[in-house]
Formats: sequence, structure tokens, C-alpha cells
Amino acid sequence: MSFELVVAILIATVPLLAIFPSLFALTTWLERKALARIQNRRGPNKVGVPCTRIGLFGLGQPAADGIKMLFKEDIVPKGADRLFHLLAPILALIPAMLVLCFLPLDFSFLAVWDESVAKDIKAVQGFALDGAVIFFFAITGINTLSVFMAGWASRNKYSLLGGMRAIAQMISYEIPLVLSAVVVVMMVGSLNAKEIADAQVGWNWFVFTPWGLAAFIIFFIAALAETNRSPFDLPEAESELIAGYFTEYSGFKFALFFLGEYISMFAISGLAAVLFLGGGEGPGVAGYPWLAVVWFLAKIFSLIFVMIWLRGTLPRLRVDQLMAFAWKFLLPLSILNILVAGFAHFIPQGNVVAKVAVWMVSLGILYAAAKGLNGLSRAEVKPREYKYAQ
Amino acid sequence: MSFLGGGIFSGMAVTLRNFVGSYFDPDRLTTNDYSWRPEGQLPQSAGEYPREEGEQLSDTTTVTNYSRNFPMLLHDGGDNPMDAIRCVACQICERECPPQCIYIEKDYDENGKFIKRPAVFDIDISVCMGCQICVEVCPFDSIVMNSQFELSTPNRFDGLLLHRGDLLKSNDYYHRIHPEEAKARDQRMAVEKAAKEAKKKAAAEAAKKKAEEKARAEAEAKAQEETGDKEEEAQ
Amino acid sequence: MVAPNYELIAQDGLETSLLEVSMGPHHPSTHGVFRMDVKLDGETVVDLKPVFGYLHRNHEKLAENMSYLANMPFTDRLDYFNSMTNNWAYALAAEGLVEIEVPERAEYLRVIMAELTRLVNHVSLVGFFVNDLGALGTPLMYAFREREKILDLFEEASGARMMCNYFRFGGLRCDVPAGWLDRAREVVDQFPEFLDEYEKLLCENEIILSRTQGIGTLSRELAINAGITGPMLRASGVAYDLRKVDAYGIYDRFQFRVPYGEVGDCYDRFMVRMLEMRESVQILRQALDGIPEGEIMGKAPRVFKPKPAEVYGRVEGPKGELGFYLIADGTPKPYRYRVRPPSLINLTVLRDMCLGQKIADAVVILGSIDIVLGEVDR
Amino acid sequence: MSELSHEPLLKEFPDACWDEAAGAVIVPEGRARVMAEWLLMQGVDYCSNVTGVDYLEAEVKEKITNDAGEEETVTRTEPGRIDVVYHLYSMRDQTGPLVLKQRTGRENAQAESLTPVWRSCELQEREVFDLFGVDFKGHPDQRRILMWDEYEEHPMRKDYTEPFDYEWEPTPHDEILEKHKKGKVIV
Repeated sequence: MSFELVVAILIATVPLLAIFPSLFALTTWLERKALARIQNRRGPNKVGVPCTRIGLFGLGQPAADGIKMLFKEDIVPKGADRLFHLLAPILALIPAMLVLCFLPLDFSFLAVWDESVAKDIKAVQGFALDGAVIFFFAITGINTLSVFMAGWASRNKYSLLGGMRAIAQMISYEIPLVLSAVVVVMMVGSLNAKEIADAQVGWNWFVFTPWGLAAFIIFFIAALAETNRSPFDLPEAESELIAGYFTEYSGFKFALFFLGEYISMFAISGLAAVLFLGGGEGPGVAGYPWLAVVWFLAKIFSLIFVMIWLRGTLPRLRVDQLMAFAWKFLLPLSILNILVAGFAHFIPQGNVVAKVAVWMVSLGILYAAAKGLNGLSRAEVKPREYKYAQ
Repeated sequence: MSFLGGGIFSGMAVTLRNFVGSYFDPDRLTTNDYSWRPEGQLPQSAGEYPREEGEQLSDTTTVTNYSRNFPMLLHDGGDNPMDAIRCVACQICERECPPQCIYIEKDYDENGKFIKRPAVFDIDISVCMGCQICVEVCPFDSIVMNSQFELSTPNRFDGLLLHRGDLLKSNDYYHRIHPEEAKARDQRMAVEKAAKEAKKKAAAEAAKKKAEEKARAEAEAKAQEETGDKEEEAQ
Repeated sequence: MVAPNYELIAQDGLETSLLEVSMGPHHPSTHGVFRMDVKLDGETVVDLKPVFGYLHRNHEKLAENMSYLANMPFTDRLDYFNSMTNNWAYALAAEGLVEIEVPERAEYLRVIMAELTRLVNHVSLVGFFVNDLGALGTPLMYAFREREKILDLFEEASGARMMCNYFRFGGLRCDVPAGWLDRAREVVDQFPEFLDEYEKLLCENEIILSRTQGIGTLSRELAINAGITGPMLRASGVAYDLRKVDAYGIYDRFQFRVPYGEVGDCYDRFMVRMLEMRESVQILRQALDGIPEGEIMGKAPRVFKPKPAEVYGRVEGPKGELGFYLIADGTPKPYRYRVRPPSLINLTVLRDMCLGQKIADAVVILGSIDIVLGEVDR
Repeated sequence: MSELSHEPLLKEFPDACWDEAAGAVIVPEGRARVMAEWLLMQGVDYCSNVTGVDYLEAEVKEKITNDAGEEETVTRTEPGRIDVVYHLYSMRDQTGPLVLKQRTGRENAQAESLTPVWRSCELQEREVFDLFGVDFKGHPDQRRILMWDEYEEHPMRKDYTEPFDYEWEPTPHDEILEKHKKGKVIV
């Protein structure tokens, strides 16, 4: 192994390992701040530079939280399975970190001194792998296991219920998630993340096509469920299961769970950005390659902000409703979307009229299907009129 | 289940409006930030928190003019507050206090004669619930509610037992923390005092009148007696 | 009474057993130290046993060893969200023992305070309820934002925000400060705007609709028989409101309507409270318009020492019928003092409503009953 | 709200008597359930309040006119008793209240449960059982409700004395209590 190759590997991996955990800290701050402002509170605003009264908008809060977590007592319940109790948070973190390498973050611009190193970087980066998308889904599947390990090993009924819910939920939502990604793979004809991103150069983002839009919405909803975000945060449902599968975790193990959860949020938002939002595509990228990283992170963060916003607005679904939503609504709709995408692909879209017609027809079919499925999958609920007695 | 409906989006519009609004409209904010405001913008100079160890309870820590916290004893000025203390140790408040947190002992001079003031007046604020019943039952307007809230102490037993010295506050202080209430109370006390004095005066006059009448009657009787005697003598 | 005959899934070679979960006394959504012993089959509630008494302090025994007046501050602590209506119920009962004429201004102020309390209670209940549904506290924070304004009013009038101790036998402890009525009007006038926002956020949200409709249905007959009162009874379709029926105080002078539901599920209970807030605003407007000047304290005896008698006074508290049963024996202390706690009696039907529902629904149903453990356990 | 008259009840059940001072109908022993069912049929559908009242054995002085036509004061011992009081309303007719009282002795206190008639008695009768020690016949689920199951006494009885406080710790408050115990009057 030549020295250049080692440098290339380091440049390809170290920024990933540095950026995302620090972005995790920033995101916890962002989430707390945004939720606080949604709820008309101030959020963290005291913790800044230590020993002074400089608040820095509370940016020191994640560091303070981290230090607190490190020093907290690590409690393992009596009768818990100590080994699996320890392994679960680690197992939650590893796949989340692994899938980060499939995000098309091209760091070759860092190697300004040597063209060959830049070429090597491009060669070793994970997204250059031909089966990147499949690999992504394969590895995120491991997350389920860690959740169940945590739920089982804690020897707590709430944890067990949380673990049970998590398995059912994650397995169910994996299917619409994959099926909505299949549409893009079908269109591009490749599983390579880089090629998918390149296919959308020049504002040809897939979200601007009718099937792409539908697939993006399905993908986003399923991604919320995959990462246990509100309104699908049933495994950790605070109001009935206290904290779900990590009820019995404290200290740094708890922090690892958190870290894993946030990093898989980044990963799945990153995949959404690659599949539907053009990856690192954006104005000025052609001139300055580093802008691609900035644009990509900006897209991830806007998706994460929408997640936070949803979390601040919506209550939680119930278990049966959640499963019905996945199997009776999202799954048929995503299968139908594949068909629609296939037809739309073969209709020539030379002029504006044809484009509009394709839009109208595809969205019409999808909407009608959604409406019908909606009627099938649940009892009719609607606001009621109330009477008054004098 | 589906998202096919405007309900979720209208809800998201509401939260977005609140998100943006909280930066521009301070009325929206639920919480008030007291401790980081520059000096002078506080409601009324709230004590620095946390206090230095051993520091006395800060004196004027008032949230609003109306809030009440624990009772205090009033005195009417003077260098030696014990001379002008209003409390006469009648122990009505001690009896009426619902959680029974007041502890009074009467004061006696060296001859064992009761002087109208408390020797011991303790309030256990770990028990006191700030209900203001003692203020209502006091016939001498000597106990009123304080609004000092910085009472944290490292000693939970003796530190929370307020003694006479801690409780004694001047009437000026009362005017400073509860201006409206103090003014009304002073007016009422003045009216009552005037009425009392008028009554006293009337009583004194009545007594005087009675005495005069008595004297006159006696004089008349005496005169009659004398005349009788004279008549007897004459006979 | 008897649990529905719930067949366990016991097929050949597949045996399942019930999971017993003791929810509480320390649990995020039991609204205090309340425990539910729940038996679950998967996620479905098969049996539920409420366990009370963690906050029991024998309030009634305390009151029997205390003078009538000294007991007033303890009524604040029953249902610590609604100290004003608790005070009123106690004052109403005690005024039944000794004939005291309550002055006009005091009656108006009592109505104003009670209706403001109702706003405080309902608005925060809805927040807690949506929290139980799984929202992250956003509706609750909006509710607390408005509640704060009303608590500021209470503080100005009585000196305390929650433990007001404001009512007295025959009137009120003190008059409201100058300008209070204007400030109150400002708060009341702003309130409908907030309600609009709140309804937009909650009432048409599909998730809330499907989580609450058809959940925890309480029939009209059972509601009456089980002595359910307050918004919960009205949600089941009985328009029984003591403000109309008893017309205590001066409630017969105000124009207001009583909303009632038809199904009696969680959604009805939630909506009836939302609609009641609008009616409370109506009453408040009329009361603030009509309030006269004058005394606030009637001719009450300085030492409250009623003749031997028995009296039962009740008001329409925000949670239901709050009653005080007093037996006087001619001493300054009540011989018997009894609180009829609406929160406790509304819990009678908790089990009936929860059986066969999911565990997540059990939490929602408990939230829709609106209990405060200070009153349940007393 | 208009009054709910007790006259029809007394007419139907002649052995029930009317206590004018308390404004309550005293239920004859063993007839409570029947009366309650009859009342439910008459539309008294809502039992608002159930509670117990404990009366200790008391010496009552009363003036009577003896056979000779002279007034004299007789001291009579009234036996202790526990009343179980029911406040009934009618939601159908919007009338009320009607007060029923079941009387029982302090030893082996027993009463008939009205829970099968009005569900609202369920928790309240449990409370009376817990705090007064009245045994309700026919109650479907009679357990302690507020005190813990192992508790043996009935705290709302008038002769209840507090047990030794095993959680005692020295606070300034105890001195105050001590002083009160030494003969200071607690009103």
C-alpha cells in the first residue's frame, strides 16, 4: 500500500468521522432551539463560554450535555443481560456510522497538492461502490437488531414493549422505503450513489417529476418511521412507555443511543438528498467543488429541520394505525408509483403540454389511489358538529 | 390513516407562525428571563443569585406589588424597633394559623408584669403555607405578608425558622413592597384610631358628665340634708 | 363491572400469557402519583385496576380539627389547578349554615374568578391531553402561555398565583386593585384569538381525530348511573350543568349555552371542553360589563360559630360537581366535613372505558377524564 | 332546582322515618337496597355523595316532664353510631337533593351497599369502608382505597389516635406542637 493511498483513505474517511459527530452536537442544539421556539420558549441560551456570562445562544449546551453524560453513573438493572445491555448502544452506532460513507461527499478537493491522490480518493470513497443503495439498506437493517437487543436485555416491561414495537415498525417501513427508492434506481439504471446524483445535474432533480415527488413523500414518511421520529416514535413513546427501549439506559450508553439515532437521521436524509434532491447539486458547484459539500449538508439540514418541525407539531400514532398505514397505505401506493413511473418514462415528453398531461395524469392516479386506500384502511373520522342546551 | 387532509398542514402553519413569531413578539414567550437582564431592568432589584455563603437574606426581592410569600412583623419606625412593635403578643394568630407554624411567648418585665410585646415570635417557614389567615385575624395590623422569596439556606432546620429579628420590618418597607395595600391599611388604621379616640373622648366626657351629675346630685342631697337639719334645728 | 370474556390466544403449540404492567405511581402520564395495574395481551388492555391513595393526607380529618375559616386555605390544595372554584364550593356550603347576604360586587367577582379558573383548567387540560397523545408539549406550552396571563390576574387580586385563598364566608377577602377589571377585560378579549389558533392546531388534525374518535366510549346511561359529572357527563350527551340547574350565585343572570356531545368518546370530551371555554368567555364579558361598585364582604360574624345543622353545597367545578358536606355542632369547628371529589368519582368508569383498548389508548382515556391527584386522594 | 320531596318515599315505606333536624330520611335496617331500587324507578338516577359520619357515645341532657307534671333534667346515654349518608338527585327531573341515612352501630358496623343500584357509590363506599370501617353488604369490590391494604385502623373515626410516627425527625415545628399539647387552646 503506497503512502498516497493511505493519505487518500484518511482524507476520504476522517472528515466523515469528524463532521458528523460534531454535526450531531450542533443538531441537538438546533433541535432544542427550534422546538423551544416553536413552543414559544427560549431554549438553551445560558451555556456558552465557561466561567463567563457569554451565552453564545446556548451553543455550549451540547458540550455540557456530553460532559454530564460522561460523568453520570452507568446503571445496569439487576437481572439484566449485561453483555447485550452493553452491546446494544454500540451496535446502534456502528451501522449508522458505516452508512455515512455511502453519501456522495466528494472530498477530493482537499488534495490540492497532488492530482493522483485526488484520483485515489475518488476511487476509495464508498459511494463509488456499485451497489451503494443496496448496501445502504442492508446496513441500516442492523439497527433493528440493536433496538431489540436493548429492549430485551434491559429486563424491563416497558423496554420489551418498546423493542417489540420497534421491530414491527422498522421491518414494515423498510418495504415502502426501499420500494420508493426503487423508482429512482429504475430511472437511472444504476445503484451507484454518484451516478444517481450525476443523473440529476442541472436542476433535473427527481423530486420535480410526478413519480419522484410521490416517491419522495413516501420515502420521507418511511424515513421518519425508520429513524423513530415523531409522529412515528412509538418505540420510545414517552406518554405510555416512558422511554421505550432505552428506559434503563443512563450515562454514556444513553448518549451512544442518541448519537446513533441522530447519525442515522443524517444518513437517511443524505440518502433522500441523493435520490431525490440532486445530491451535492446546486448553484456554483461547477466552479467550486467544495460547494457541493456545503449544498449537500444544507439539504440534509433542511430535511432535518422539517423533521424537527413535524416533531413540534404532531402527536403520535397508535400501534395498529401505524401498521395499517405502512401495509395498507404506503405499500400499495409505492407499488403503484413504480407502475406510474414506468409509464411516465415511456411517454415522450417533448413539449410542455405533454409534460403537464403526464403530471396531471400521474398525480391524479396516485391521488385517487391514496383516497381509495385511505377509505379502505381506516374508519372514517371527521370533525363533528356540537349541540348546545340553553 | 392518511395525511390526506388539511388538518396537519394547518397545524404546521400554526407552529411555524409561532416559531417565527417568538423572535419578533416578546408577548408570545412563555418564560421570563430575569437573571440575565442588566441591572435596573429587573422588576425590582432581585438579589444576585446564587448568594455568597453567610450573606443575609436579601431585603427587597419583590416580584410584583401584589405577590405574597411569608408573613413579617411591622413596627412603626424608630431606631429600636422593639419599642414601636405593633404586636402585643395576643396569640390570636398562633391559634388561628392552619398549619400551626407560629410560636409566640409573652414578654414580662423584671417584676413579672406582662408588657405588651412578644419575647419570642418565631415562624417556621418550612411549614408556613402563606395563606394570609394570620394577617386577617390580627386586630392590631401588626402582621402582614412579605414578598421576599430568596430564602434558600444551607440549614433546613434552624435556617428556616425565622425569629423576631428576621421578621421585624418597618412600615416604610411595607409601603415600598405593597404600596396600595399599605396605603389602604394605614387609612383604615387612621379611621379606626380616630373612631377609637372619639369613642374614648366621648366615654371620658360621659364619665365626666356622670361625675358632675353625681357631684351635683350629691351636693343637692347635701344641701337638702343641710336644709333638713336647719329645719330640724328650727323646729 | 365484569370484564368482557376475553379469550386468550391459545392455539396448538402457541401459548401466550398476559403481561402485567404496573403503570405508576411514577409514570409520565398518570398525572401525578396514580397507579394503574394493567394486564396486557400484546398491546391490548385485558384488565385494569386503578390504585389510589399515594397522595392521601386525610384532608377531612384535618378540617375537623380546625376552625371553619382556617380550613379555607386547605381547600386550595385539593384541586390545585382550580383553587377559586374549590373556595367557592366551600364558601357556598358554609354560607348555607349561617345566613349571610353576599354583596352584589362580590357575587360578580366570584363569577369572574370561577370562569377564569375554568379557562385555566380547560386550557391546560387540553394541553396535557394532547401531550398524552404524544405531542411534544407544543399545545401544552401554548396553553401555559395563556394560563400565565390569567394567573397574573389571580396574583394581583389575591396575592398568590395558584393557592389563592380568596373567598370568604359572605364575600371575598379583599377587593381587586384599581385597574384590575380593565386588565381582566384585555385578557378575556384576547382569549378567543388564542382559541382560534388552538383549534386550528388541534381540532382538525387527522392524527388526533383518529386517535380519539371511538376511543373510550362512555354511554349516557352508565355516565348517569356512575355519577359522572362535568364535561365528561356532557360529552356523553347529558346537558346537566349546575350553573344552569342550581343557578347558584348569580349564574341565572348570564346568557350562556351548554355544549354537549353525542358519542361520549375521547374526542367529545376534548371538544366539549374547547367549546365550554368559548361560553366561559361569554360569561366573563357579561360579568365584566355588569359588575357594580360596592362592598365585597357581607355581614359575617367575626367568629364563625354556626348552630347545629347539616348542609350540602355544590358547584360546577371545571372537573365536575364539587360538593362540600358540612355538619355543624355549635362549635367553631365542623363536626363532619366531607368533600365530594369529582376527579375520584369520574375514575369509577376508567376500567369500563379502557377494557379492550390499546395501552396507548388507556393513557389517552385517563387524560380525557381530567384528574388531579390532590383531589382524588385528598 | 326544585326540591325532591321525601313524602312519596315515606308513604311507600312507612317504616322509614324523617329526621327534621338533619333533613334526612332514616332508612330502616335491611331496607336500603329496596328503597334505592324503588327510588331509581322513580327517576332518582344520580347519587352524588356518599359518606360516613361517626357519632361517639354521648351523654345527652334533656328536659322532660315527669309523671308528676314537673320539669326535670335527665341525663341519658346515647349509644355511639355511624351514619352512612347518601345525597341523591334526579338528573331526569333536575330535582334534589334527597338525603338517605343508614344507621349502624360502631361495633361491627354494617350497611347495605347501594353500588348495584348506583355505580357512583362504588369508590365512595370503598372510602367509607376504609376510613370508617363500615362493612358494605353486596359491594362488588370492597377493598381499602386510600390507606394501604395492611392498615388496620379507620382514621376518620372520632376516637382514632395517631400511631407512633416512625418517620419523625426533629424540626422546629415539633416544638410548636409540643407547646400546643401543653394546654394551649387550638380553636
